[in-house]
Amino acid sequence: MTTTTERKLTTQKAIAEGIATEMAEDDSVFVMGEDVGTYGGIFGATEGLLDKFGPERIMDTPISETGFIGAAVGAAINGMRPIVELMFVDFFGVCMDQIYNNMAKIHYFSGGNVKVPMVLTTAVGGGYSDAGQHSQTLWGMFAHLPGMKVVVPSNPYDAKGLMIAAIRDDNPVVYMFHKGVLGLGWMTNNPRATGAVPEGPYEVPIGKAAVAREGTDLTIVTIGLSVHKALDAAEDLEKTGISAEVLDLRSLVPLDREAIVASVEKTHRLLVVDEDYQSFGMSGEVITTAVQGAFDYLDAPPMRLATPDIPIPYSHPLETWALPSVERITEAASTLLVAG
Amino acid sequence: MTTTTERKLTTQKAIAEGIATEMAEDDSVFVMGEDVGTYGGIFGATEGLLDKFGPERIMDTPISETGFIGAAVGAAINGMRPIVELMFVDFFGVCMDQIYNNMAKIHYFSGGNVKVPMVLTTAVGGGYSDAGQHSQTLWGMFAHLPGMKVVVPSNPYDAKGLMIAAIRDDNPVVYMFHKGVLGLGWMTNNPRATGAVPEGPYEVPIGKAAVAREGTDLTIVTIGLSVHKALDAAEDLEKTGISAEVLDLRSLVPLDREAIVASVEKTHRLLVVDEDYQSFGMSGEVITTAVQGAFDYLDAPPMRLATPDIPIPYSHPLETWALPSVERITEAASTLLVAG
Amino acid sequence: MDIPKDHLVDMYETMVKIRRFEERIRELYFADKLPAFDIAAGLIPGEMHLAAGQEPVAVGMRPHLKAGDAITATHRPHHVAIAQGVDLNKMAAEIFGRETGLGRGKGGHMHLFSVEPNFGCSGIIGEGMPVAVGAAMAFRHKGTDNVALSYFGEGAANQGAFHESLNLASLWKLPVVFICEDNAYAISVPKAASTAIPDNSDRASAYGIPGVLVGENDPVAVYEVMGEAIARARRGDGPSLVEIKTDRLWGHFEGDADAYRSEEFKTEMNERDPIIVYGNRLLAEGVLNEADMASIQQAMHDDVEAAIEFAMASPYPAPESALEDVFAGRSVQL
Amino acid sequence: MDIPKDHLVDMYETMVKIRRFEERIRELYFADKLPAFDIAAGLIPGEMHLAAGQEPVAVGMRPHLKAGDAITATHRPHHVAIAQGVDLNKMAAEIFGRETGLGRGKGGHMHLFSVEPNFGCSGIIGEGMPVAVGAAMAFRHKGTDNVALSYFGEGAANQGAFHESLNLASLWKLPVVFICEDNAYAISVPKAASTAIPDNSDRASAYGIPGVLVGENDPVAVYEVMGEAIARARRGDGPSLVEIKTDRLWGHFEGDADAYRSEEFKTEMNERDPIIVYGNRLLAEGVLNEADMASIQQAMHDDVEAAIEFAMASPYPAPESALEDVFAGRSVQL
Ligand SMILES: Cc1ncc(C[n+]2csc(CCOP(=O)(O)OP(=O)(O)O)c2C)c(N)n1
Ligand SMILES: Cc1ncc(C[n+]2csc(CCOP(=O)(O)OP(=O)(O)O)c2C)c(N)n1
Ligand SMILES: [Mg+2]
Ligand SMILES: [Mg+2]
Repeated sequence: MTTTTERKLTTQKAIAEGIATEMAEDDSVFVMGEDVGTYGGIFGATEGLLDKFGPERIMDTPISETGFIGAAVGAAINGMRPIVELMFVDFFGVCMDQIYNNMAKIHYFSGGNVKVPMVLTTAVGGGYSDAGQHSQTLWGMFAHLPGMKVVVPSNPYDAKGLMIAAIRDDNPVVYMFHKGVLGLGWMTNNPRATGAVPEGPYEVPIGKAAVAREGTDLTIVTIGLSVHKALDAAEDLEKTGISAEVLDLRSLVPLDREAIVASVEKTHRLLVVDEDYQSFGMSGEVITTAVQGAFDYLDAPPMRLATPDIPIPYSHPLETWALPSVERITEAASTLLVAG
Repeated sequence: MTTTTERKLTTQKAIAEGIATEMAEDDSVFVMGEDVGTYGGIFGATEGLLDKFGPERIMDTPISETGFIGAAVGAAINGMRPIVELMFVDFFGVCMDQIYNNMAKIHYFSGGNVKVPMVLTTAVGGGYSDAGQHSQTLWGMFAHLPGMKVVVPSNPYDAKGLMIAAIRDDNPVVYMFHKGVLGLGWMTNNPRATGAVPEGPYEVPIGKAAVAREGTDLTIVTIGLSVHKALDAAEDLEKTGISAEVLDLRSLVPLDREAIVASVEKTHRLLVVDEDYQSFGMSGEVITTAVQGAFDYLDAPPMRLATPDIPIPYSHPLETWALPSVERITEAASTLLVAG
Repeated sequence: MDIPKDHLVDMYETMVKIRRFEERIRELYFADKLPAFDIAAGLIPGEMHLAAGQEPVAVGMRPHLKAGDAITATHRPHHVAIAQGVDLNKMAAEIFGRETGLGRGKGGHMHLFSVEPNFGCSGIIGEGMPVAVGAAMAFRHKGTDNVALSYFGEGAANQGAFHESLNLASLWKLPVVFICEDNAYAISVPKAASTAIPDNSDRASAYGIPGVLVGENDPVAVYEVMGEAIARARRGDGPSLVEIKTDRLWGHFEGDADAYRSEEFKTEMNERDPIIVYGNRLLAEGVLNEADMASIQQAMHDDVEAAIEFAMASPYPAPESALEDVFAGRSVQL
Repeated sequence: MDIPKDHLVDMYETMVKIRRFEERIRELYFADKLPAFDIAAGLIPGEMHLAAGQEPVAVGMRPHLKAGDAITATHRPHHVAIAQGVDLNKMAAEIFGRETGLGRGKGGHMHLFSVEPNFGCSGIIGEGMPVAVGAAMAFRHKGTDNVALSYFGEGAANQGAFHESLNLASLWKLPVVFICEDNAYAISVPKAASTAIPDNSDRASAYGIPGVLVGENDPVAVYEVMGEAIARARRGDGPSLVEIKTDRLWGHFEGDADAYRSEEFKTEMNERDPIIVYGNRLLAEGVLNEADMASIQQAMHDDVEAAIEFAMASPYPAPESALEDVFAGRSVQL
């Protein structure tokens, strides 16, 4: 990725800047959610916005997700472009009807006459012992249900560009930020959580994967925080002479199937790393895409390393064991290299 | 499947009979839901039960799914074995938190100390122009989320046996009945919607697929109403000399991966038919299972025929075109046979 | 209250139009499903929720509306849509699943969406309530004096969305009127088996907003109460909750045996059919004479017939168009 | 009201125990996270919601409970769990993520489950409210006179689950007491920015049940009101809603800069620390003397210390045990 400036931001600040950029341009953009005002968002995604835009456009809400996400839908179909925050994706269960049955389907039901331009932001991911109701990613589930785009930035540059693209999109976009890539002061962070971000507006197109690292021996397809784990694993693998390509999907809907197939055609081996639950989700979809698009190129059955089908456990050793790790990725990649 | 009696029931009556059988045996079983009493359930799953067991055990509820499904969880952890009906699976969005975050996780959070023995029944499926909020199957989504078993009977015998197994199971079981297999008087029905059902109690084990038809040239893996479409397609295929094996998964959690792999090892070709949305769901999971378990046996890339990633459309020609059909299955199978 | 004559007549006309429309839908719904009823078959397959008897609830607000006002309705939406002036041809075409329908045949009778007038409905209980709150937020942001009306059944008043929506609307003093159509039943479940207190209008106090009960199924009573509630919202004084006692004359959906309501109940209910009662009153008060009524009848029947004909003459959508309109600007790739 | 002395003392002891427990958790929470706070690090990683200041809400019901009564609490559960008598060792061990914990380390501080006493809590706002309704249904079915208590914050009173649960409990006249802990804030959002009326207890009228406001953060006031509400439920007269004004002395979670509350507010709040106020009252009324208080202090500190030691001496669960306990009777297969 070429950057036009050396100014560096954390992913969290890049998200807030993306929102601010569009709010300054477009009066119809506003933000709603729990603790998005004075607090600036529990994960800082709306930091500084209340001061810039005031309480009419940065609105703290009661703990009424069905109410305020549904209200965002109503505002969107009446000419606004709301950004609405679901504090943790894990809370989707109290408000999913408004998301999947209403926000995501009105455009279709109306035969294209009614647009629902809104962004649903939400924090995803585990790794810090927040247990089973605050650590999920659930992107496979959102991607399974039609009518909403689903984006998951892994770095500051993409975070700002995808946010701007999401706000400008005429469709509902679910924007999932992984807590582990935000560069928060109070969490262990990958060094890549801070990076160069241009000052002005720019878009990262929704639906295009990025080759986060080129390689020739196998392809690791992943998303979110696991991109960084895969990159770290790729560095380790390089030491043993294995050249891993890392594909950062960046969005699940639309899914960049061409990029998956192209990479597998090149490397002949596929490992999918997914922090979401293993079964009936992203890992199966990516493998199916590769198998159907590059069957004759595969030298070994594709592998996957995902969170097993268990609630995310609280205790540190349990959670660490359950979530994908650099070591496990390295191990899986090494196994894959000799398989087939 | 051998049957010990010639008495025939529709699937709908078999479900109600399964519930009645266990209620007569076990005082702790009771039923809650909208219109389950006087009305007998919108799809007849509780027909006749109010008269047999009275309003204390067959309870009509307000339209408060979070309230009464959550109440079922509370009753279950306090010694009851509730059966609770979510009228259409499409309504999950107003109450999913109680289902996936509470019902499905309490046993885990408690380290196994607290059991949640309950059955969540729900109607699934389309094909009768009930449009995008009343026609979904969504089983892929339920199966993606850990902690609940997911069963989907396709015929009267399984319906009763799986219901009894579900009620006796110490875990939460989501019991999805497809409207099209119920044998309702007011819907077009497959002749197999009526079949022999033993009078007494019996269990169909949860987690075992059934070979609905043996074959040698390809395997069609499917579930619910599509089992019947696949069987009809297999009859058509037989006329052109193609021998299709049809595997009725019967449950998605646990998923009978051995049965999938065994069948593909035998036939070398796999077609997955799924009425749920295509991407990030059952079809990808089954294909991944086959690819990982029987890679060297596959003569061609596995195919899938699923509902595309669109809301279920209302208009008859649109819906008919979108859902899997006998013709499409036949066509896909024929294509698969010459591929590879 | 002194009600302009044209308002009285307009409400009557609209009631007649609604009833005629639903009678015709009902006829055609069953036309090719009998003798063996099959929900999936015929000119109009699928569920069909008709509102015969609930016309007063819909027409009473009609004279108070202005362009741009938003309405969200329920699974039983026709009466409200017609009262707001949704294009009858396109609405009929949608119900018949045609390309010329409001949603190109994708939505159907529970999913009617119109931009002008600003109407939407849904198949999920309570789903439209937060949407009305959001429409009102948009009006506030844009500085218009439009209002949003949210219709819901008495059964919906026990769904969480009711609570969250009323609290939000009051907290933010938004121009919303919440209208509970109390037809005493949610499918087979009577109100006493679903609601802990007799009148939902009393729940307004939990949100610090006015709650008004309209005890009769009468367009004039609704007109008066809605006039005040809408005016209040329009002048920036915040939301209200209105509950109207009404009657669902037919089954919950067409094909419903309606065995959960006694024959006496149904007979009594039919005897107080609001169109007959209101028509008699207009005659008695000299607002209309028999000839006026006959010509209204004729005109409304003609409008409905034209819409039905338009719908039935319209083509079905091309099957592959199922893939269009998922996202603005692109089809889903298979 | 004439309150038995042992109840007065028991409540005081329990308050001291709760506070001590939370002070120790707090110390150990930060012990190995400083100077650079990292939520994922240390002896107790993850979010930590402590209830210092809210002890009266928890202990006031304690003397009225009997074996088998069920309680559902929130993300801020320790005070209530301790007041109900949940095993302190196992609770501490769970918070430290150990094999000997209530949930073998799988649940953590927001997911404490105990069978005897009958306690549960959760990380989702409002999630426990329907569960309490269901517990009460089970008691009714089994013919016991047990009651279910449901704790929730004032922020939770705007979640749909509140509405549905209260309606159900009233409709079915179930033995439930709903207890709103009004600490005036939901994270950073003050009650006035979330709730359309001043007192949630007034919302009881929307369900036809008694609503009682306890205006002081005082265990005796809570004791009296809870005594009546629990007795009412136990004798089969149905649910009540109780709202108690209380104080959260510390941040929403540990590490919260708490910048949304003014320094004056926080100073005032700390000056009315309920343990100090109640302790002074017991001294003044001669219920306890200084020596009693010192020995209570010591005894409670010892209990807490023993629990913390038990927890810290307990082993971590084996990593692969993550796969156990998903389903009764089997591990998940990888
Ligand atoms: C969340 C949800 N639960 C249940 C249903 C099924 N359902 C459709 S209409 C209906 C009854 C609605 O009653 P009411 O709100 O009184 O409206 P009415 O049908 O009487 O007009 C029910 C239970 C639904 N559509 N959505
Ligand atoms: C459904 C849901 N929405 C949001 C949250 C995030 N959250 C956790 S605690 C909290 C504030 C709760 O406030 P209140 O109910 O007053 O309880 P308190 O924290 O004051 O004890 C919020 C918003 C959540 N856990 N669940
Ligand atoms: Mg009704
Ligand atoms: Mg609070």
